[in-house]
Amino acid sequence: MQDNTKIFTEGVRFSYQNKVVLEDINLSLPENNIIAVTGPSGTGKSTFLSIFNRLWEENGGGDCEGQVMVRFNEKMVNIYGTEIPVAQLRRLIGMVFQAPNPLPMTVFKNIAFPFILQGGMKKEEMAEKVEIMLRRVHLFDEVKDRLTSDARNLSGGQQQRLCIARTLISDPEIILLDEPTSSLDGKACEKIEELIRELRENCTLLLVSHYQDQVQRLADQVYELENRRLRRVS
Amino acid sequence: MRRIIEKTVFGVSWVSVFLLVTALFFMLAYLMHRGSGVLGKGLIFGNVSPIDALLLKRQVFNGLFPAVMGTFALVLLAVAFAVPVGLAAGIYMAEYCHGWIRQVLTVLFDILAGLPSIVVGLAGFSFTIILHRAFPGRLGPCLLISSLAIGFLILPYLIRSTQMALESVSLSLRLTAPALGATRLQNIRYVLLPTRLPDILSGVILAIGRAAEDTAVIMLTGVVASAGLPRSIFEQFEALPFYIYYISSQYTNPEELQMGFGAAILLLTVCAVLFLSAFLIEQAISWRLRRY
Amino acid sequence: MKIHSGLPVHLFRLAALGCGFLTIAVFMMMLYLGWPLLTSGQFFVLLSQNWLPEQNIYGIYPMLTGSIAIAILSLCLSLPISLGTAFVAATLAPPKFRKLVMIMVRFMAGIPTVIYGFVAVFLLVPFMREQLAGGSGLNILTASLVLALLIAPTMIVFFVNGLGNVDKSYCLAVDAMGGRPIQKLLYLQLPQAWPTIIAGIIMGFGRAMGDTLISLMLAGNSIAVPHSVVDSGRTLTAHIALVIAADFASMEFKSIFACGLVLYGFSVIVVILLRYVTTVLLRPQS
Amino acid sequence: MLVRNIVQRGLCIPLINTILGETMLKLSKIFTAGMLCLLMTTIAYSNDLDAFVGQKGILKIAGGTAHIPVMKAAAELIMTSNPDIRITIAGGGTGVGIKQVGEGLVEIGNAGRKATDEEIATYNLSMVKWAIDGVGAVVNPKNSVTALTASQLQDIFAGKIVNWKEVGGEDREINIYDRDSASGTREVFWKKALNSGDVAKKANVVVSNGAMKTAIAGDPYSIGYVSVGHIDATVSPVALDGVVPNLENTKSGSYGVARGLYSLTKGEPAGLAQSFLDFLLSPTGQQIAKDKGFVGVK
Repeated sequence: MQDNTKIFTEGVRFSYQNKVVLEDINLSLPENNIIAVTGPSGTGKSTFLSIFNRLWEENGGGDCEGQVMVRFNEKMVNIYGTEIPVAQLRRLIGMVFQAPNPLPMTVFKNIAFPFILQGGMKKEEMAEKVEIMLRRVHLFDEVKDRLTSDARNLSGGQQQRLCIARTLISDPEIILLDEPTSSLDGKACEKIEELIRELRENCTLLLVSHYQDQVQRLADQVYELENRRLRRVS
Repeated sequence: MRRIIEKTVFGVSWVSVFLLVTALFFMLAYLMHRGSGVLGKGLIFGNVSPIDALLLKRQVFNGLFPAVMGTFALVLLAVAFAVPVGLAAGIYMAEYCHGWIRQVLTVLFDILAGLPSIVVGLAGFSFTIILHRAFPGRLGPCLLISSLAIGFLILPYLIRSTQMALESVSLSLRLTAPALGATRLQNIRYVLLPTRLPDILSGVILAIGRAAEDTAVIMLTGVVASAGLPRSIFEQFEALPFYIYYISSQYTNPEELQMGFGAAILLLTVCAVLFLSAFLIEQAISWRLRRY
Repeated sequence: MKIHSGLPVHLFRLAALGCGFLTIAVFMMMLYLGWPLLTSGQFFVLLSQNWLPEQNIYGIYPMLTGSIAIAILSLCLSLPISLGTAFVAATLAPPKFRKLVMIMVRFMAGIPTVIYGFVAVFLLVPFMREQLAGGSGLNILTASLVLALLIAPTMIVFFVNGLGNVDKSYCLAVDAMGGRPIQKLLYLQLPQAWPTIIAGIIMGFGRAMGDTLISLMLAGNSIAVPHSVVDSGRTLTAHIALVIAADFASMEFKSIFACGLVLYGFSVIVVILLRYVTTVLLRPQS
Repeated sequence: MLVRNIVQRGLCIPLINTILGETMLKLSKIFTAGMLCLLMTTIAYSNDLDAFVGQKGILKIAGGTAHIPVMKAAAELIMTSNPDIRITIAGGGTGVGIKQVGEGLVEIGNAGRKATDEEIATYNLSMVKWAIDGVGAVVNPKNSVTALTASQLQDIFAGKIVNWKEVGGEDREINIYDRDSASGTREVFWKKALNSGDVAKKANVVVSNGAMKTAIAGDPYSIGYVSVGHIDATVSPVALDGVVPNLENTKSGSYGVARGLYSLTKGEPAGLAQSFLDFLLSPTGQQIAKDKGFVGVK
């Protein structure tokens, strides 16, 4: 394990309703990299991502064995242990989904939602952070007049950038990206890719994608998921 | 041969629709024909001015005011009892309940939904007897017992509509808030309930309709022919559906019968309005679903 | 699963378990109050005896037959009409009209039972008396006709759901082959939807058995075992409503708990049948 | 109070009725029955209501359906004069009345028969009789049969005579209408007119005097029985052994199928219940009973 290792797994095996979906996952991923996972659809790529923010636990029927460690504050932490509460873990390891999933509330509230969940933050402070985040995802100029309108009225590309902003607002150290561009058109896709590249400055990104060209353009490391196992491609 | 069967089924089907429409039309037309004459403020307030009646300055004896207020109080209390419990149980069923407990509870709620209302009434009545034996002279059939029984009657509808509303939230929306660090409770509070509020609301409205129309339950638990306005939950009360039933068998003169028809139109209107609002809410939901 | 703590969750659980407990408590309460009858081993005798309070015989056999007769007859009357309407509302009619029919059906479901009964007392009963059955006009047929109308919406909604649940791609395939709606209905939708249709029938039967007011107002309430559809009859439900008036300590009064238990047991059977039909029979399709 | 009511409810009708007296009153009952409550208000002797001054609370009444119209009218007068008093009235029949008052569920239980010694002893009941009610067999006005002997009547209800032609009517089957077994009206008719004989099981059961009247009025080949006070143009009374059931014959005692209308309390009546029972026996209360078709006891 090197000093810049952000994510480390050993012997991870995931089964859903007693059927093994992933096994023998051994990874050591460096920080501030974009790590891409490719593979045919339905092979468990999304499941793979959900191991890192424990999101699979929300569905029931799944079971994860093995060790999953993440470096927080210069210390490797077992994310399934008691050291870190799930809620905090999910703020530190953000996730962007395949289809944009704005919550049924205003643009502003959507982005400030993690703060609302934590509570105890002043409205002005929130507004300030929301604006910073919107600028960071290059969305501010497009939506600055529509902060109080329903987020579901934005276009698909805008919605996805909104979702990224919402993830970024809790200063995550890792971002899980589950085919973030697959439901968007070319133009919107380009903007998201550009954004992902910028994010590498402060985050480690795990990108699931089945677009080979996108993977080529973005990734520092590429893995392929095949027969329930991960294989390093480049 | 196949052709003949096809044609017969086709014909019979359309005839059935026609029959149903005719039956409905005859029923409504007959009600309006017999009852429209008494519609007016006199039907509800008798010879007392509405303002005096509403301000409780004078009591209404020859109008439906006590029955209307009785039904109103009954529904309000029943909903106040049942909605919190029904929503809570629905949330529990949809979000927290797993395994054999879920199986057992589902069967129990199905049984509850299928219980004839007279059995619920009988249960309320038995409960009163038991209470009465335990505390002699304190409690008899009354508004409280009736509204508890009615609340019990509408519980399964509330549980089921809440449960179904929550379970119909799409997986991606369901996972959004947890991925941002929300606890299960926060997810329910900020995302699941607000998204599905219209469905839950229309379930509540339909439950209100059920509470307003039921006669068998209150018949055994505290409704009476004459009581005046309800002033305490420990008193007996009048109610519209029971009034209609009572008039149909006990009317002594044509005027009373006319009042019965008036009451029937009134109750039908209340239920129609409830139906319409539930329907409109559902339309709004499906319109929104189409949009997103 | 792991995040179960917190007061609200305890409250949710309390509510759900409380409701479940109450459902059982209702059964227990009736069992307790009807216990003297049950311990004397008379329960099954009660089910087979006549109602002759003057001779201290409190059998509920006539009411049992009355309930079953009225429920079956109303089901027979309602089934063709409900099926037909469901056919129209699911397939045969143009989409706009389908929606209209469904609105009407849902509205009918919202009409208070007492109003069906009230109108029938003044509209159907005289007609029955003067044109059809003679006598008082209060008989099993009258009650069944109105009950048929009452249970129709329940069944139609079930049927339409079942017919509509057939895979859209199959429907498109039939449409593409130039099949007319009636053919699509008979050869594709109906064979696929029959478990739901059975579920709807069970549901309708349950509602018919459980209804109180219609039979109380229209069936005549005689305590004889009915022999023809124009005989007067009394249902278990109406019997409870009529006898609740009597002496609390008497056997007469205790017998209504027997009625309550029978009705409760009947609801349980309906639920079990429904679960069987919807889970076991529907599984291959879905 | 009285003056205000007259002014508020219109002066003319009450005055005319007072002038034209009881015959007119009966006619007007058929034509303007809805106004009945107005009449009652005006004939109230205000001092009969004095007992209620200063009282408050709730009085629950249940039992015989025959009593309800009188109870309602009395309750309206009392509640109008003293809004602090609340009176609720439920039906249910004599059985319910006795049982509920005995169990303490209501303050006053109405019974259409004397409570048995056993009932009185079990519950420590006290009983007030405030009116007499005859129960007469009735048929549809179109029916030509207007008189029956007691044994004919018994045979008809027992199902031994099944056709009207056997008693001199048309060749049509007889439709029997009976009341449910909690009914006090049924009890007195069954005991005194049917001599506690069998009642055919195929009899239709209706739940009240009003329902009985509606049923008989609508069925040309029917026979049933109602309180004589309920007999009007819609049904025709059947003379029993030559005596027509009507108010006069009941009052004089020549028509024997009659019962007292009783109200029961648990123990000696007290408070509101006592005032209420006193009111029923007062001139105003007795007048209400007469207006509703019963024979007063005073």
